[in-house]
Amino acid sequence: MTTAAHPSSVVSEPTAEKWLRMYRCMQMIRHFEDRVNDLYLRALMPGLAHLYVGEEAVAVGICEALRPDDYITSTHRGHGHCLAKGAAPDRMFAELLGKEAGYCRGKGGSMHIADPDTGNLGANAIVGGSAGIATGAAFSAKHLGTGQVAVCFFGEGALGQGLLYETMNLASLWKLPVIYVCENNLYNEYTHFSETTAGDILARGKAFGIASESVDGQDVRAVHAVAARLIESARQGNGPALLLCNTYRYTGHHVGDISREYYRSKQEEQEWKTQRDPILLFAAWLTGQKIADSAALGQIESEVKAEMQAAVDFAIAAPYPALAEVEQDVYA
Amino acid sequence: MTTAAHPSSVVSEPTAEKWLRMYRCMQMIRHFEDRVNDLYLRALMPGLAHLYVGEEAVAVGICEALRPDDYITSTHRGHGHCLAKGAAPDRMFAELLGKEAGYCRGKGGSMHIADPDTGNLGANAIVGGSAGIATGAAFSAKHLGTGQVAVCFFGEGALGQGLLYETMNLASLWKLPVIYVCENNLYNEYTHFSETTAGDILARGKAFGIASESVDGQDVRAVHAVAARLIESARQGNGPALLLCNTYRYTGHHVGDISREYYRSKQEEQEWKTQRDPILLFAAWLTGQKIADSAALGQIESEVKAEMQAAVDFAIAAPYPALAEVEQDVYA
Amino acid sequence: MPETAQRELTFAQAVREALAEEMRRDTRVCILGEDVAEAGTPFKVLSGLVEEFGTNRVIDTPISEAGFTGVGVGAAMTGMRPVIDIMFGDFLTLTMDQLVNQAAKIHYMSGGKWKVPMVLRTTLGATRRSAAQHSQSLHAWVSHVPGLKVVMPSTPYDAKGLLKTAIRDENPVVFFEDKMMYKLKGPVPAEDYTIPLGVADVKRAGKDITLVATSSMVQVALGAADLLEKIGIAAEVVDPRTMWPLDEQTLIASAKKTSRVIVMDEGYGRYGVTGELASVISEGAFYSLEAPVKRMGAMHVPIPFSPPLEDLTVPTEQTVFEAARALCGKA
Amino acid sequence: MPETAQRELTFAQAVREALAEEMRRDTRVCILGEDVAEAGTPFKVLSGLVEEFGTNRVIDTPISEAGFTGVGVGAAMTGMRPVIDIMFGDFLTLTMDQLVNQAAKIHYMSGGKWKVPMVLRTTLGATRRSAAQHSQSLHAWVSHVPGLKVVMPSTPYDAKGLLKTAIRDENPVVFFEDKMMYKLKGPVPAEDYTIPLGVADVKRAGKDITLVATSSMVQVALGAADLLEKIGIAAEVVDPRTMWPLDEQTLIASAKKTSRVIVMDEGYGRYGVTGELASVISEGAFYSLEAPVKRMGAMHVPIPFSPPLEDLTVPTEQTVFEAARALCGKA
Ligand SMILES: Cc1ncc(C[n+]2csc(CCOP(=O)(O)OP(=O)(O)O)c2C)c(N)n1
Ligand SMILES: Cc1ncc(C[n+]2csc(CCOP(=O)(O)OP(=O)(O)O)c2C)c(N)n1
Ligand SMILES: [Mg+2]
Ligand SMILES: [Mg+2]
Repeated sequence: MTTAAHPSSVVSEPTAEKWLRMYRCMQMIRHFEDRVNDLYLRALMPGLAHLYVGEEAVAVGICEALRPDDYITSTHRGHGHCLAKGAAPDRMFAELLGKEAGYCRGKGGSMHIADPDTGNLGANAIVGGSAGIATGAAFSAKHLGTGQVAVCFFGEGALGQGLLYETMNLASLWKLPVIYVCENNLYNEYTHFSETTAGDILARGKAFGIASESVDGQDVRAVHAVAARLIESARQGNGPALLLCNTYRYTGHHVGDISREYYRSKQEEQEWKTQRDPILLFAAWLTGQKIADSAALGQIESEVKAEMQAAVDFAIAAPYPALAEVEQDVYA
Repeated sequence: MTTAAHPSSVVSEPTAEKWLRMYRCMQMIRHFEDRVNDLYLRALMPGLAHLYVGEEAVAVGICEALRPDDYITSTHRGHGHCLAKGAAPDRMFAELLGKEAGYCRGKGGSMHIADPDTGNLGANAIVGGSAGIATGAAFSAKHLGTGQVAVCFFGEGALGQGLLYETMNLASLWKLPVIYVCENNLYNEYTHFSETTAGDILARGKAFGIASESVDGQDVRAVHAVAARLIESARQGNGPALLLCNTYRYTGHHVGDISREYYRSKQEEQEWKTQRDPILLFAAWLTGQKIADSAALGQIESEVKAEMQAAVDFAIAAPYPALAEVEQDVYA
Repeated sequence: MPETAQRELTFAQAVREALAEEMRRDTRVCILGEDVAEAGTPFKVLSGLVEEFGTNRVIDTPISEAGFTGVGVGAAMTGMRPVIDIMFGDFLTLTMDQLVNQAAKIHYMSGGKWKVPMVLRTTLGATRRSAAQHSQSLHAWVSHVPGLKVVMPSTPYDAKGLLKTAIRDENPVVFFEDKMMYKLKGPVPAEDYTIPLGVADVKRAGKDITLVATSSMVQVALGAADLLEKIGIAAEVVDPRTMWPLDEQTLIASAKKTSRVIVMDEGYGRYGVTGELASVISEGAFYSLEAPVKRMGAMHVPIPFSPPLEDLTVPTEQTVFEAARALCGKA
Repeated sequence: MPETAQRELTFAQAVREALAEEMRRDTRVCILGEDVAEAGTPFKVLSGLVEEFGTNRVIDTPISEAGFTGVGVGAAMTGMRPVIDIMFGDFLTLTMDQLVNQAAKIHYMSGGKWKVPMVLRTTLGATRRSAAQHSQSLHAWVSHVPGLKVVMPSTPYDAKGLLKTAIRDENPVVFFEDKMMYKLKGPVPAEDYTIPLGVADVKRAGKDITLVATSSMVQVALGAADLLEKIGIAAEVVDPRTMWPLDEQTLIASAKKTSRVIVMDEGYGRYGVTGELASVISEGAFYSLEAPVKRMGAMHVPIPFSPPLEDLTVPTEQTVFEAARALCGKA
C-alpha cells in the first residue's frame, strides 16, 4: 500500500476494489464482535470484552488511509482498530481466549492486543493511556525521518484525562505526525458525555494549535476522506491533527452490560441502528453507485461470517501457553 | 472587607484609602522580597526562595477583590500571594527561616506557607499541584452555600500540567466559583514559555467553557477591575473564570539564579524594570490623580521598609521548633 | 465479633451500608467518582445511594482520577468529607501526586493547621481475567507514605466498621476493597459500630504457626488453616486490618506464641507489604522464631490475562498449605 | 575498580560523561526533560550536552512529566532510546501511570513483542532544605513493580558504568541520583567500561558487621565504618547498586560471614526498601544471624523544612555508628 493520495484529486479516488475492501473490513469487524458476544454468552470467554459494533466506519475509514508501517494505538474497545490495521481474526480470537496462538501469547487479552507487524502499538486498558505512546511513535517517525504517521484512537471519555492535553501540546510544539482520533460514541461507560465534557471538543484541540475537524463517524467515505487529508498533511510535516468522529456503540459498554435503560433508551439505540448504521449506509451507496449489487455484498458477508467462525474454531481448539510462560517476557 | 462591588459602577470605585492600601501592599511585597534576597546573600536562609518582584500588581489587584474568607492557593513563587491575602511578614520570615513562630512552625518553608486565618490553602511546590485544591475549595463553597470564591494562582509553566485541564473541566461542568489566575512571566524556570506552550492560552480556558480574559499584569488597577468582575460573577454562581495576567519576574528563577544571560537579555530585564514597573506605574497614576504626592508615597515606602526589617529581625531572633516536633502533626 | 451479629450481608452491601449511614449522619459526606450515581459503579457497590442522597452528594465525574482526587483534597480541607471512588486500584497511578504530595503532606507542611479528612476507596486483587492494568494490588505504595492511613478489610463486618471509622477520621485514608470479595457474605450487626484503625484481628486461633494475611489473603489463609488442621497443625490467622497504623504487638505476640510465621499479601512480593510485616515480626520475635518468616505475595510479573497463567500468580490455599506444612517440618 | 583509574570526576560529571559517550555511540539516544538544554538542568548535570548534540537530541519539554514520559515510552518502542529527565524524584508521582501501567508492562502484555528501552533518570535525597515535596526518595515504589529495573549508584564510578548499561538495556530502567552527591568526587577511568545490573559491590570489607547501604547511604555507612574501626569493630559495607535485579547472594554471603546486619536506605523506613533487603537477608542467612537485621531508613514523616528537624529524619554516621555498636554488644 502506498501513501494515500489527497482524496479531492480525481485520479486518486478510491477504486471499486478499495471500496469493497473497506466494506469487507467493516463486515469483518461486525461479525468478529458478534462471535465475541457469542463466546461470552456461551461462557467460553475469560473476563469481559468491549464491542466495537456500530463504530466500524471510524476504524476502517481511518486505517484505510494509513500505510502498513504507520502506527496506531488502540483502546479497551480495540478489536475494530486491530482488524482494520490488518490483524488476523484467528490470532485475535486466540488472544481473547488466552491461548498461546494469540497475538500476545494469551498474556494480553482483549484489552491489550498488540502487533508490531501491523504497526499496532497496542490496545490500552487505561483510558487515555496511549496518548503518550502514540505521540512518542510520532516523535520517532520525525526523528528517524521515516515518514510514518501515528494514529491515537480514544473514546470521548479520554477527554477527561490530562495526559491528552499534555501530549497534544507536545505534538503541536514539535509538529509531530500524530492524529488524535476521538471516537465520540456519546457514553463514558454508563454516563452521557455531556455530563462529563464541558465546552467544545474541537476547541480543545484548536487551543493547542492543532488542526481540528469533526466528521460523521457513520459515513465511512467521509471519515476516509478527511482522515486521508489529515494524515497526508501530518506526513508532509505539518504537524498533528484532532479528528472528532461522531458515532455510537450499539451494545453495552461491555458484553455483560445488558440492561441499559437506566442510562439510555431503547429508542435511541434503535434509531442509530436503523437510520445511522455505517454498514447499511455504505451498502446503499455501493449499490446506488453500481459498484456492487446486493448479491455481491451478501456474498462478501457470507464469506466473512464463515471466516470468523473458522477463526473462532481455531481459537477454541488452540492450546493455552505452557505454565512456565508466566515468568517469561517480564524483561527483554 | 465586604464583597468588592462591580468596578464599572461609579459608587463603588475604589476609594483613595483603598488605592493607598494597595500601594502599600505592593511595596510590602517588593521590600519583603528584597529582605529575602538579602537573607540569602548573607547565607542566613536555608534553601532557596523564588521572588515575586515585578509581579506585585497581580497578587495585590486580585486579592484586594477577595473577601477575607475567600480562598487562595499559591505557588513556589508565593510570598506575594500570601502577603496580599493578609499574612503577617514576621511570621512569614520566621517560616522562611524554619522557626517555630512561622506560619507552619517551620515545617513548610518558603514554598509551603499556609494559613487558614487568611484563607490561604497553601503555597505548593508542585507546579500546577494546587489546581485540584482550589477547585475543591470552590466545590465546598458551592455545596455549603457560603458564597466564598477560590483563586488558584499559577505560573504559565503550570499550563503544561494535565491536572489543570482536568480541574477546569470539572469546575466548568459544576459551575464552581473558582478563578484560575495564570501569571505569565514569560519563563518556566530557564525556558521561554513560547518553547513550551503551543496555541493560545485563553483559548485553552474557553475550550472548557470557561470565561477567559487577559489583562496587563503590570497595571494593578486593570488587574483589580477585571478580577473584581470575574470574582463577583463566580460568587453569583456563574461558574469559573480564567484570568491571564501578563507580567515579568525581575530577578532569577530563584535567589541563586544570578547569571541569566544565557536565557534572557539584560536589556529585556531593563525594559520591564524601567518601563513596565507596576509600582512606578501605579505611583505615577496616584500622584497624577492627586490621591497622594510623592512625599506621601515615600513615607509609605519608608514605613514598609522599617516594618520589613523589624519582621526579619524578629524571625532571626526566633527559636527553632523543639526537636520533638519532627514527629508531630503527621496525623491530625 | 459481637454476639448480636445475626444479619448476613455481602461485602459490597456492608460497604454501601457504611456509606449510607455516614451520609445520613453527616451531610458533609459526599461521594465523587466515575459512574457512581445511577450506575452505582461497575461493581454495583453503590447501587441505591444516589436515589437516597441525590446527585448533589453522589457525583458522577469525568474520567479524571487526578482531577477529582485533587478536588477531594481541597473539599476536605474546606469543610466537606469527600469519599473518592477510584474504580480500579491500578488507577492509583494517576492520583499519586494528589494523594502523596498533597493529601498526605498538607497537615504536616502547614504545621498542623489544615486537615484533609478524605477517604479514597479503591480496589485490589487479581484472578478476574482483567489482565495487567486492572488486576494490581498497589497498597504497598501508599503504606510507604507518612500522612496516609491504609485500611484493608477482609470481611463484611470489618469493611463496614472500618469504613465508618475512616470516614470519621481527620486524615486521608486509603481504603482497599478486594474485587473478588464483593459477593462474600458474613454477619454484620444492624446497630451502629465502628472498628478502630490500628487493631489487628485474630481470625482464627492456633498454636503451631501464624499466618499473617491481608485483605483477599485472609480467606485463603483460613482455607489453608482448615487443610492444616486435618494434618494436625493448628494455624493462627492474624489479620492486621490496617497497614497503617500497624498493630505490631498483635503480630509479634502471635509469632512469639507459634514460633513459625508465614506472611501473605496479594501485592507483589518484592519490595511490598510482606517485607515490612516480616521485618516487624523478625525484629520483635527474632529469638522465638524457629525459622525465618516466610513471605508469600503475588509473583513478580505483570498479571497475565490467560487464566491458567493468572492463577499461578497469587498464593492459594494449596500453596499456603504446602508452605506451612514444610515450615512445620511435616513436608 | 580497575587499577587504571586515575582521573577524578564528580558524580555529576560522571553522569554527564556516560550520557555524552552513549549519545556519541548511538544516535538514537536522546534526552527529554525540563530545562535540560541550555540550562543543563537546575543541577547543571547536563551542562554542555546541548552544545555538542543540539536541541534535536537534548530537548527542553514543557512541565509535563506524565506527557513526556509517555512520549518516551512510545519513542522507545519505535526505535529511539530516550533518556527521560525527571528533575526531582518527588515528581515520579506524576509519571506513575506511564511508568508502571505502560512502560513496565508493555513487553509482557505484548507477549514479548514490543520493547521499551528507556531510561528515566531522577533524583532522591533530603537535607537540602527543600521541604516535603522536593526531598523524597521514592525508589521503593518502582522497585515493587515487575518490568522495571532500578539503579541506585553511590559513586561517580558506579554512576557512569551503570548509566551506560542502563542506556544499552532493552528494558525501562529507573536511575536514581542522590542530589547531595552531585559534587562528590571519585576515580573514573577514561576508557569505556560498563557495570552489569544486578551485581552488588562490597565497598569495604569487614568481618564483624555488615552495613548494607544504598545510594546516599553508602557514604554514611563508610563514615560509620571509620568510626567503628576506632572501637575495634570491622564493618563490611555492601552496596547492592541495583534494587532490581537484586544481587541476593552477595548480601546473604556477607550476612553469613558477619552474622550482624544493618540495612540502610534513605527512603521511608516503613514499607520500603529496607523491609525487602532485611527479609532477603533473614530468609537467606537466618541461622547465621546473631540478632535480627536492623533497619534504618528515613523517619516516617513528610520531610520538614526546618533544618534542625530535617537533619533528624535521615540516618547519619553517628546514628549508624551507635546502632552498629549496640548490635555488636559494645554499647
Ligand atoms: C484511567 C481509567 N479510568 C477508568 C477506567 C474504567 N473505564 C474503562 S472504559 C471507561 C469508559 C471509557 O469511555 P470512552 O473513553 O468514551 O470509551 P468507550 O468505552 O465509549 O469506547 C472507563 C471509565 C479505565 N479503564 N481507565
Ligand atoms: C511538577 C513539577 N515539575 C517541575 C518542577 C520544578 N520547577 C519548579 S518551578 C518551575 C518553573 C515554573 O514555571 P512557572 O509555572 O511559569 O512559574 P514561575 O516560576 O515562572 O513563577 C519548575 C519547572 C516542579 N516544582 N513541579
Ligand atoms: Mg464513549
Ligand atoms: Mg513563569
